[in-house]
Amino acid sequence: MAEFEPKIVAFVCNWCTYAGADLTGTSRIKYASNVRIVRFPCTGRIDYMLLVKAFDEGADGIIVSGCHPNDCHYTSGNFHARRRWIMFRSLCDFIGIDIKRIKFSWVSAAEGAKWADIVNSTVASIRELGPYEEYQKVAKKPVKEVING
Amino acid sequence: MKSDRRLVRKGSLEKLFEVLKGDNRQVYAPFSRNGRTTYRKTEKFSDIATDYIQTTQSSKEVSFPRTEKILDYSKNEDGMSVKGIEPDQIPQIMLWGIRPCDALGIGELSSIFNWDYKDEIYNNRLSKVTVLGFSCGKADEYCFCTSVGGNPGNTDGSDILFTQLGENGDYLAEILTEKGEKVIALSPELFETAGNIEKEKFLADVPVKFSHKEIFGKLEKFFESDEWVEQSLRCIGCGACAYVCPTCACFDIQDDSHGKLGSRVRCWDSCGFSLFTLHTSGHNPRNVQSARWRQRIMHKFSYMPERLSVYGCTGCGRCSRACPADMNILEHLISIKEAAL
Amino acid sequence: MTNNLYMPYQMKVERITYEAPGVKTFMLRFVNEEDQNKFDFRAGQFGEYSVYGVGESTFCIASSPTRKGYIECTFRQTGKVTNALSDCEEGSIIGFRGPYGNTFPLDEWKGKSLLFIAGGIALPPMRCVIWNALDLRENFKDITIIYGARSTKDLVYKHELQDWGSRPDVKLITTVDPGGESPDWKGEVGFVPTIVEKVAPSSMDTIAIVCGPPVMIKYTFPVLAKLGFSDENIFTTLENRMKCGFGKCGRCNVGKVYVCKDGPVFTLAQLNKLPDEY
Amino acid sequence: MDELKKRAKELLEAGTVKVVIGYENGTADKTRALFAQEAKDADKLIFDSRCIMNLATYLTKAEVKGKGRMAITATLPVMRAIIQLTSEFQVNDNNLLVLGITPESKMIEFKDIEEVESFVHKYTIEIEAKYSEKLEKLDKMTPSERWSFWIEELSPCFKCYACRAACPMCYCHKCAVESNQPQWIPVPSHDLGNLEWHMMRAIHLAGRCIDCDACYNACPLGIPLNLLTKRMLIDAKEHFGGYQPSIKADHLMSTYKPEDKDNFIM
Repeated sequence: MAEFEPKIVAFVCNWCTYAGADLTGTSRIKYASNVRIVRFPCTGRIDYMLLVKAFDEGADGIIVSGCHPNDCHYTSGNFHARRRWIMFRSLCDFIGIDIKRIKFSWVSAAEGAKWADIVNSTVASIRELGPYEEYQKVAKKPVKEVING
Repeated sequence: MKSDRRLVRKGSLEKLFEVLKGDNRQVYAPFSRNGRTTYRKTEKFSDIATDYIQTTQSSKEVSFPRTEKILDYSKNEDGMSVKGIEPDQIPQIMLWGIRPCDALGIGELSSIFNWDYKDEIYNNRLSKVTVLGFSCGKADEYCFCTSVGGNPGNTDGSDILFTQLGENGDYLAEILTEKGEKVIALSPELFETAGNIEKEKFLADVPVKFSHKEIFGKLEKFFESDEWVEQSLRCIGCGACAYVCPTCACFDIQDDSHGKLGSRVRCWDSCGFSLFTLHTSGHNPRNVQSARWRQRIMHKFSYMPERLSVYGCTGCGRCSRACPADMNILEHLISIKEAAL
Repeated sequence: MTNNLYMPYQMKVERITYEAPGVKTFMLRFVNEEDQNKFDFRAGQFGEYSVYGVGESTFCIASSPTRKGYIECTFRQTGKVTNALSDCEEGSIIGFRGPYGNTFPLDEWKGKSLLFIAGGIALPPMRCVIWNALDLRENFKDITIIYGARSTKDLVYKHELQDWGSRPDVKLITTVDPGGESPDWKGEVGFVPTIVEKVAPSSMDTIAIVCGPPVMIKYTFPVLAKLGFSDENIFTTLENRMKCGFGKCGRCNVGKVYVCKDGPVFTLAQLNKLPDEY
Repeated sequence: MDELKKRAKELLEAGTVKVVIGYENGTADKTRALFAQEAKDADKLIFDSRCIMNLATYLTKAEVKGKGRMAITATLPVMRAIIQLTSEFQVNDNNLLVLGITPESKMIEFKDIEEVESFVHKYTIEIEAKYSEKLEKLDKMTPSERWSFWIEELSPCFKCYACRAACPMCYCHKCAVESNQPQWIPVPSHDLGNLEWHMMRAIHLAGRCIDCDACYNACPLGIPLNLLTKRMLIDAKEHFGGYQPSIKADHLMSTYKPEDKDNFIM
């Protein structure tokens, strides 16, 4: 059987992490190809539901990344985002979603190497956790035949 | 068919349950959890709830599940492949412990699914259900089956109706249909011959609160009444009443997609929701709660009797028990009956 | 299952016509010939069009039953499903189930004059009847079409309007709301009810078929009454929200009537008996 | 509560308010909302320990609001809800007279919303012991166990949205669960649809929930969904120093502090 290749969705901000990831490429730093990057104007725009949707659609892990504190292009978007992440992480943990599968990071436009590290370490840790079958079992079995309750 | 009357010992019920379970059959029975009683697939006789006047949720899900696949689709290189559900995917169900009002509700629900087009998905499910009704020895202030054509020992809709002969007593079993006879055939020794038993004296007393004429006749002229506004002020517009109702059949059709695969499903909806009738243009024919509440009552007590010759209500009282705002349907019907025109 | 009411026919989008901003017409052909052979409908009926994975949406069949082998639908991009439909390309497969609902009684209208009054995106349900009548032109006396839209660019079926306008056996009056005219606009300017009043078509032996936004309908009915049309001779179609299309899901229930079963075609006389919930 | 009845009667007779929202005896042993619009209706007003429905949910209901100036019988949770709704511009305090009921079951009539606020601020929101125990028990479970717990607990949910309807903070005309472009949450009631609906609701109530348990009390199936909002409440306390509805202070989730917890971010 082929080795499990984790599917990672990264939600990143346009101004820092996306540029950082770009730098990773132009610096010719190699990193795991398991990540699909979704670019947002700001981490403040990343709705919780997007992360949940990523799991629905088969993600094994998620990275959310944006500008370092005080670096936000819109002054405070990342601060607001951080506050929401705190609550969201706690809710996920309480519901039983494995929060080891959701990584948060600050990656600036200059930190191409850090981006590669973050992706590599996330892929490694998700690889260890294995596919997120628990979530998939619920997501892919949407229709209960006959009644439940 | 003239009913066959038998006696089932109290101690034999568990044996009967065990027999029913086998052979590609599922038993759905009342189950208590978090202080509420619902129907679900039951494996152990001891799991069956007994201490209830009426279950919180009706048993309509055996033929009209809250969420039901109507087709599967998959997108592939050649285009699209679409498959409907097959009748053999539907299990045989022994529906254990429903009240006569729920059994009556089966006919009412069926009339909606068959009044014009025949809904084969519904009919297929129902054809695989055997209804084991239990008469009511107790009733509460929410019950009004006798006002809408039922009664605590009504046999309509049941394949076998059990009536317990006093507290802790044995059961009179009235075998009413061929499906019922098939149950007997599974374990004939559990069904002894019954003597001359008068079941009426073991039944709960449910006084009649209104007549057909008093409600149906009144509603015909009641559409414009202010009473609807007053009654519905308290209503918070949730769908609890519709979802616990044995005869509410409003539904939605939704697509549930996962990448290239997915299903189209039919799922419950309620006329009480503010978005139920909302047009895409923004126009909403029933844009206030009073209009939606009126629709609920009119549909059940005026439109259905006229179009389908049945009520859309069995008097089970569930909607009133479940309502978070204590909208009591019986109370409202009585005030309609008493209201001046 | 042999008789799954919810199972759509598979349809291939054969041609897409851009009608107006956000409005497209799809010409649909049955993927299975068998389906096509057994399919039959009458003017006024509707269907449920679906994009798999997105959902179903209700609109009328806009082509005439006299034109066999295909159906057409015209829709405006407004909601989830119409947006997804709009993304379809020629060759895409979509679902269609129907036909549902009652029909315009064209047989009973034999020998009479027909007056069509439509506004905006409500021309499609009427287009079906118009073509049906034109294809059986000898059955009817005068045919008059009054069609209005907000602006010249919102007029749908522009080519067909030209076609109808140039026919000697059709009287076509097009109008746009004040301010909606372009410099080269040759039609009328004014709201539909006003234009109807101005044109003053005869009610003698004439059936009026009115389709449009609620406010247009509301102001057109009194004008027709003034012109001498009886309530029984005024027809319209209701456009309630629907899901199933066959009288089960409860959405289009208005009083004792299910619009999807007893409608969508109603005479004004019938509408007058319904509560105002449409 | 003769005092309440008397005052309600006065208010209605004088025309100071058009409607008094309070409790009356309902069916069986239940109580329910009363909308007294005439002085004689005020006789039906009651107050006792059974009056647990959060009446503030009616303050945003168009049909009730449309009656004109309102007075409301307000227990502590109702007052909290009023403060929160006022701060979210959902209640016009000029249009509202609060007849407060203290935890000692005494009536106080408040002059204005500021008075209500200072009264509310005398009490902190405390999680009841029976719930803390349940929460602790859940905290001790592994994530997988908690997952199974919630999937199982939420499985009876048939999405009647009684929780939403009963919640004073859920006043949106179109809820996120109903928005379909994009379709955030599956409409049908199944494991995924139920899970996402309740997660979404909990997170949208983070920093807004006033812990009145209206959602739980309304649930026809008795699902302990208030545990979710309680968890949010505890976390808000732990991370942001507690939560108290307030007319002027920033909303917990629409503000930030530069020193907010950062240790989970790489």
